[in-house]
Amino acid sequence: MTTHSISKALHVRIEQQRKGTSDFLLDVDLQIPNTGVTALFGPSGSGKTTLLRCIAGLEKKTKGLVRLNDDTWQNHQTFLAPHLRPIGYVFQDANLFPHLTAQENLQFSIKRADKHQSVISYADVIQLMGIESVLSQYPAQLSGGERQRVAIARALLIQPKLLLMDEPLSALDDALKQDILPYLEQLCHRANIPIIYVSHSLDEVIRLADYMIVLEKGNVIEEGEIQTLLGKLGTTFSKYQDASVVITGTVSQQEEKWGLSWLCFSDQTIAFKKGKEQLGSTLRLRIQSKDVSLSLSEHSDSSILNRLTVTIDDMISDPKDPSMIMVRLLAGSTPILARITTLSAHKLSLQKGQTVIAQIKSVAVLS
Amino acid sequence: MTTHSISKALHVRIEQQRKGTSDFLLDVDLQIPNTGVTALFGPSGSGKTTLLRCIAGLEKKTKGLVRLNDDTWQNHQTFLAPHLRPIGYVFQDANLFPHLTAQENLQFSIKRADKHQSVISYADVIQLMGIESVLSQYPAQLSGGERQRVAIARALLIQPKLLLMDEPLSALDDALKQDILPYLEQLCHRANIPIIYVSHSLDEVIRLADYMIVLEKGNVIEEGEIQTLLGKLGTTFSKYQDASVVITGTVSQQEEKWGLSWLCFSDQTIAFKKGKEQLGSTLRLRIQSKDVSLSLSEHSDSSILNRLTVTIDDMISDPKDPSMIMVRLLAGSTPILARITTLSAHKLSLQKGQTVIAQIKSVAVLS
Amino acid sequence: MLFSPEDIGAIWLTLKLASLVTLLLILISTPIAWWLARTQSWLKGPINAIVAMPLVLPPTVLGFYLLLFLGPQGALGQFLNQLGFSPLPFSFAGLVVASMVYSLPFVVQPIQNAFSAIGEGPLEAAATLRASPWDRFIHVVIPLAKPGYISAAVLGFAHTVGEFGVVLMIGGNIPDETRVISVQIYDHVEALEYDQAHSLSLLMISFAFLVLAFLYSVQRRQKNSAMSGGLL
Amino acid sequence: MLFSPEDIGAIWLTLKLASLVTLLLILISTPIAWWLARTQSWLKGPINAIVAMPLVLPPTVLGFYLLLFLGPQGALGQFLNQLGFSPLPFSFAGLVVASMVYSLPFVVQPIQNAFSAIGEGPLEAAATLRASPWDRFIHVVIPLAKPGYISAAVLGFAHTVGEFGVVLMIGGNIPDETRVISVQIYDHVEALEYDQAHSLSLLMISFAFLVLAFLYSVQRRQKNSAMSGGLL
Amino acid sequence: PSRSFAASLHLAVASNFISPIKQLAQDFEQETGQSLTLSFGSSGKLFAQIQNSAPYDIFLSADVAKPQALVQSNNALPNSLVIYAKGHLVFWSVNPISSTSLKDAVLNAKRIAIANPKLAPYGKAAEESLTSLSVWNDAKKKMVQGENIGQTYQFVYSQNADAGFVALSQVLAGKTKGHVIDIPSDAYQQINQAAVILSQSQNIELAQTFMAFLMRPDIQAKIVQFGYAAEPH
Ligand SMILES: Nc1ncnc2c1ncn2[C@@H]1O[C@H](COP(=O)(O)OP(=O)(O)OP(=O)(O)O)[C@@H](O)[C@H]1O
Ligand SMILES: Nc1ncnc2c1ncn2[C@@H]1O[C@H](COP(=O)(O)OP(=O)(O)OP(=O)(O)O)[C@@H](O)[C@H]1O
Ligand SMILES: [Mg+2]
Ligand SMILES: [Mg+2]
Repeated sequence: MTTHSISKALHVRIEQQRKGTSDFLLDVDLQIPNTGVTALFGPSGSGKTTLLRCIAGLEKKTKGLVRLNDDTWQNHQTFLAPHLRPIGYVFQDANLFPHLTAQENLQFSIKRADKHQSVISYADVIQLMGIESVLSQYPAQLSGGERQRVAIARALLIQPKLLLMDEPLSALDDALKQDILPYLEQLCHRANIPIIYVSHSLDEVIRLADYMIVLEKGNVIEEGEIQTLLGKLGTTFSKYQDASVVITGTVSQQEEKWGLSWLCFSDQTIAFKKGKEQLGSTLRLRIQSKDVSLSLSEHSDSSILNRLTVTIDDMISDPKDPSMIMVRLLAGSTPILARITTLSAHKLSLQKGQTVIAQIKSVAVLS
Repeated sequence: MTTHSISKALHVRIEQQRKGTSDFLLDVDLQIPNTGVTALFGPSGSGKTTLLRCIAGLEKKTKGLVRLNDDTWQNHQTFLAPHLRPIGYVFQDANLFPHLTAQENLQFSIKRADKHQSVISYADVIQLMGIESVLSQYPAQLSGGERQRVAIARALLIQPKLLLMDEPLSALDDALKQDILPYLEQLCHRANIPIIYVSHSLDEVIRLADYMIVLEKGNVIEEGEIQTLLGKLGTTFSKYQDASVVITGTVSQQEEKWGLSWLCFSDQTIAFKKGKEQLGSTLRLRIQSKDVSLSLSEHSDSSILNRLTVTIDDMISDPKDPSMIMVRLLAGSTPILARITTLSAHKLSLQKGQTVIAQIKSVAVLS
Repeated sequence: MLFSPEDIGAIWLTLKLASLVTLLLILISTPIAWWLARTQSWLKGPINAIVAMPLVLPPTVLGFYLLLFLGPQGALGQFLNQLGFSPLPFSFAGLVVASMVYSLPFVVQPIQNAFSAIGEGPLEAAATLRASPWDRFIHVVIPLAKPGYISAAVLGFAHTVGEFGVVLMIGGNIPDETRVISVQIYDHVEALEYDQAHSLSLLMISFAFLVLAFLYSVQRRQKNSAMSGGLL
Repeated sequence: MLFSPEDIGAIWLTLKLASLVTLLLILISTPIAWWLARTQSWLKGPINAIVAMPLVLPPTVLGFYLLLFLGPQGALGQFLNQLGFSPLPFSFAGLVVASMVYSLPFVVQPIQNAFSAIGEGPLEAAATLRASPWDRFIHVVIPLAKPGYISAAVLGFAHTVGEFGVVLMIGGNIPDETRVISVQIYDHVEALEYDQAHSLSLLMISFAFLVLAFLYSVQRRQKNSAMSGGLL
Repeated sequence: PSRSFAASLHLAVASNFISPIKQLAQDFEQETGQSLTLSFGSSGKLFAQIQNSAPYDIFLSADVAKPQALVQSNNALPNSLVIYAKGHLVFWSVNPISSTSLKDAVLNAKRIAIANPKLAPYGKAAEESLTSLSVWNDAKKKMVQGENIGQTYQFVYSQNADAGFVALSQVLAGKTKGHVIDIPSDAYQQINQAAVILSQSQNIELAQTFMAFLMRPDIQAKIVQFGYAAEPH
C-alpha cells in the first residue's frame, strides 16, 4: 500500500477480519470524492455493509485509516467513537428504536443534530418521504417501506457531513423511488454532503452516482468516475447487462409543444424529454447500450428521433453470450455503446473504422 | 360482495382492520389462480404484507374467507391455525431464528416438511441460493442478502402447497436474481405450487408472474392475467413507465451459430436469444413498449433484426408526460405496444388503421 | 473430620431439596410465566402481584401461616387429608411445597421477562414452518428464553438453599428428613459453635460459587459464539 | 385502634427502608448489570456467581457474618471507623447496607437479562445519531430495559419488606430505628399476640398487593399500545 | 445515625420472655418514670450482637450459659448476674389428652413437638423428662423440633403436632388454653434464666435500679404468675 496525501476527500484504508466460519476479510484502500454520490456496488456478501460500518466506526477491531477532508477519524493511534463522527447512517434493516414512535425516532435525531448546519428541513423530509400519516405509529406497526422511509428521514435529520446509506430504497416501489431519488440527488449536490450509497440497482446507481466502487469478496475490483467506468468495455458492468455511457453537453434547443429538449455535444444533437433544465445549461444524459441500434443509412421515416453519425471504434463479443456483440462508437470524441446481435453485425458487415448511423431510442436525463 | 363458487383456485375474501393511528383497512375479494405466479404489486403501505399475513393465518382478527382449491382455511366459522396451512412464507425481513445457524434454520424446516411432496431438493436449493459457505453462521453473522437467501431456502424446504413471498429478492443484486428467478419460475410451473409474490420490481413481476394484483390503500385496483393487464392501455402500469406485452408462439427456427431462435406467432416471426427451448415448443416473450420503434418502410440495413408489419389499433397520450405517446399495434391478432415521442408520431403522421413496420430492438424470453 | 455425620446428612438433604424444588418450580413457572407474558387480560396485573406476595411476609411468619393452612385445621390440610394424602408439615414433601411457594417469584419473573422479550417474529416464522404451538414452545420459545431460565434456576436454587425461616417452620428440624444445611448452620450459630458454622458456611459458599460460576461461563461461551462484538 | 403506635412506627420504618434500599439497589445494580451483560471477560462467570452468593446463606447466618464484618472487630467496621463513620450495626444505615447485600441478586439479575436482550442494533443506531455512551444509556438502554427494571424493583422491594433474618441480626430490633414490620410481626407471633400478627400481615399483604398490581397494570397498558396482538 | 436511646434503658430480651417483660416494663416505667426500650431475639442472636457491641444495657437471657460467657469475656459486669426466672415445663395439647399419665400420653401421641435440646433450655428439659420416663427413644421417632420454645408452641397450636413440651408461661399467655399435663420439677434440671448488666452500658446506675426492681419479691411473684417456677427446688 502506498501513502496517499490528498486532503480533500474521504480516504479509507481498512483491513477488517470477520470472525466467523467464512474467513471474510475486507481489505480496501480508497479515495472517495468528498462531494456527490459514490455508489458501492457488489454481489451479496461482498463486504459493502462491512465497509460502511468501518467508516462509521461501528467495527472496533478495524485496522486502518479513515479520514474525511482534514479530519482523521481513525488511524493506527486514534479511533474516533462513532457518535463523534459527523455521519448519517441508513441501516440495511432500518434499525429504528422499537420503543419510540416514528416521530419520536425523528425527534431523537433532531435533538442531537448539528445545529450549525441545518441544511435539511423537517417539513421537507417528512413530505418527501410521505410519512406524515404514520408518524404516531411504533416501528412494529409500520410496513417495511414505511420503516425504511422513516430511517432515511432520521439519518437526514441529523444533518450529517457524510451520509452512509445501505440499500436505502430497496423496499420501495419505483414510483416512490422516483420521488425520493431526485431529492437525494439535489441534496447532495447542493449541500455538499458526500453520500456513499449501497445499491443493487444499476439504474439507481447510474442515476445517482458520480463515483463508483465495485467490491467482490472484500476487495475493490473496480473504482472510478461513473462516466469512465460505464464507457469502458469489459468492466464488471458487462455482467450487469445494460452497459451505458453518460454524455455531457449543453441544452441547445427546447420545444414546449413536443415536450422535448435537445442536447448538443461533439457537434451532434440528441433529443430528450424536457425537464426543468434551462436553455444553455450543461446536462448529463445516459444512453444504455441496448437502446442503441445501428443502420448503414439514415432513415427519416422512423420514429427514432436520434440518429447520430458515428464511427465504429471497437467491437467486443461477450464470451458468455455469443449471440450479442458490444460495439463501441465514437460520436466525435464521445464514446457510445451499442449492444446488437452478432447476426446483425454480420449481416451489415460492420468493420472497425466504418461510419454508421446510431439510432438511439430513448435517453435518460441524469442531472 | 358476491358469492363465488370456483373450486380450483385460491379464494381470498378478507376484511382486516389495522389497529393503530392510521385507520388502515384491507378489504379484498380475490380469486387467485392455483398455478403459476401471482404478483402482488402496489405502493408502500398499500397492504401487501397484510394480505399475505391474512392468507397465512397470522392475523387472527381477520374477517373473511380463505380457501385453497377445496380446502377451506378460514370462513365465518373455521379458522385453521397457521401451522396447519400448507404454506411456505418468506417474510419481508427474513425473520430467521436467531438462536439457530443458517443450517439449523433449514433443518428446522426440513424436519417439519410435508414428506409426501418432496419436490424441492436440499442440494438444489443450497446450490441455487449460494449459501453453502455460510451455513454454519448465525443470522447475526450473515449479510442482508445472505439472510434473505437462507429465508427463501427455508420456505422452499417446507415443501409448501402455496408459497407466499414478501419481496424475497429485494436485497439481492441483479446477477443473483438472474440465477434465482428462473429456478423459481421453473419450480412453480413444474411442481404446481402457486406462488404469491410481492415485488416492487416490475421487471421481476413481468418475468415471473402470470397473474397480477395491484393494491392501493387496502383495495384491489387492478387484477387479471399479466398479458391482458400489460396489453391494456391506461392501466396502472402506465405509472410504472415501461409497459410491455407478452406474446406466445412456437419456436420455428434455431441457429446455433448466431445464438438465436425465432418464434412464430400470428404469421410473424421474431428473433430472440437462444436458450434451452426446443424447436417446436411453445414460448412466451416479453416486448417492452420502449423497445419498439416504428417506421413507415422496412429498412434492411439496420441492426434491428425484428421488423414486423403491423397496423395501428389505438394511440393514447400520457396526460402526465405529453412528450410521449403509447401506440397500440396489432400484429395479426397479437397486440404490441410502442412508446414513441409525440414529435415522431406527428412527423410520421401516424393514424389509426395505418400499416407500419414495428422495429423491435430486443426481447426477453419469459418461459 | 471437619463435618459431623449430621452435617453431611444436612448437605445431602439440601442438595436434594434445592434440586427438586428448582426443577418443579421451573416446570410450574413456565406456564404461569407464559400466560403472564402473553395475556392481554386485566387479570395480568393482579396475578403478577399475587405471584410476588410470598416475598412480602417474613419467612417465619409465612411458615407459620403455611403451618396453619396445611395443618389438620387448615383448609388445604383438610382437603388433602380427604384425598388420602398424609399431612405435609414435618415431611420432606412439605418442605418442597413450602420452598416452592417461597421461591416462586424468583423463578417466574426471569422466565416471564425472557418470554416477553421474544416477540412475535420467531413464533410466526415457526408457525409458517408447520410447528404446532407445542413444537414452537419447545423449539423456539424455550431456547430463546435460555438466559431467563438460567437466572431463574440460579435464583430459585440459591434461594432454596439459603432459605430457612419457612423450612424451619414447616420442616420441624427432623434429621435426614427436614434438617437442611441452612438450619444446621443456624443451629451452630445459636449454639455458639462458631467454628462448625464457619466451615459449613464456607463449604456451602464454595460449592455454590463453583456451580454458579460454571453455569454462567457456559452461558457466556455460547452467547459469544452467536453474537458479534459489542459497541460501547 | 387496630395497630399499636409501635406497629405504626414499624410500618413507616419498613416503607422508608424498602424504598431507600430499592432505590439504592437500582442505582448500584445498573452499572453492575451493564458490565455483566456486555463484558466478554472471563471474570463474568465468577462475578455473576458472587452477586448471587448472598442468597445461598441463611439470612440470620448472613446477618451474623455481616455483623462480624461490620462490627468493631471486623475489617470493614474498623476501616469505616477510621474514616470517622459511626458503626453500622444496630443503626438504620446498617439495615440499609445489610438489606442491600441480601437483595442485590434479585435486582441485578432482571436488569442484566433485560440489558442482554437489547442487542447491538438500537445502540448502533443511537451512536450514528451522535448519542454519546451516556446519552445512549439513558435514552435507549434504560427505556428498552424497563420491564427488567420493574421486575427488579418489585423483587427488591418485596424482598426487603419481607426480609427479617438479616435485619434482626444487624438491626437488633430497636423500635423506630431498626424494628421493621417483619420483625414486629415476628415479635407478635412470639408473644402469642396472634391477632395483632394477623392484622399486620394482612395490612402488609394488601398494601403490597395494591402497589404491585398497579405497577404491573401500568406496564401492561404501555406495552399493549406499542405491540400488536399475539400469535399462539 | 441517632443513638437517642442512650438516655433510656435498653433491654435485650430472649424471645420467650416477651409477654412478661412487656408488662413488667410498664410497671417499671410507671414506678420510676424512666423509659425502657425492648429488643427481642433468640438468646444466641442477642449474644452474638452483644459481642459485637450492640447498644444494650441489660441482657435477659433464656439460659445461664450465655450471660456467664459474657461475664467471662468482660462484656458483662461480673457481679450483676442474677437468675430472674425459672422455667416451668408442661406437656400441652390443644385437644383433650387421652391419658393423665405423661408416659401414656407421650406413647399415644402421633407427633410430639419439643424445642431443640441443643439450643433451648426448655428443649433440654424436655429431653431430660422423657429420658427419666425412659420414653426418649420412642418419642424421638415422632418428634419435631422447634428452633425455640416459641416455634414449638406454634407446632402444637396449629395442631400439626398432637402435643408438645412448652413453657407454662406460654400456655397462660395464649388464648387457646387446651389441655396440660404438668411435669414434676424433679424430672428435669432447673431452667434458669439469667440476666446481666453489660459492661458497655452508659447507664449502669439505672440498670442496677432495674435489676433490683426485677428481683424484688413482688415482681418475682408476678413472674411466677406468668407461669414460671416459684422457688428453687
Ligand atoms: N458478524 C459477523 N461475523 C462473521 N461473519 C460476518 C459477520 N457479518 C458479516 N459476515 C460475513 O462477512 C461477509 C460480508 O458481509 P457484508 O454484510 O459486509 O456483505 P454485503 O456486501 O453487505 O452483502 P449484502 O448485499 O448481502 O448485504 C459475508 O460473507 C458475511 O457472511
Ligand atoms: N401492527 C400494525 N398496527 C397498525 N398499523 C399497521 C400495522 N402493521 C401495518 N400497519 C399499517 O397498515 C398499512 C399496510 O401495511 P403493510 O405492511 O400491509 O404494507 P405493505 O403493502 O406491505 O407495504 P411495504 O411495501 O412498505 O412493505 C400501513 O399503512 C401500515 O402503517
Ligand atoms: Mg449488506
Ligand atoms: Mg410489506
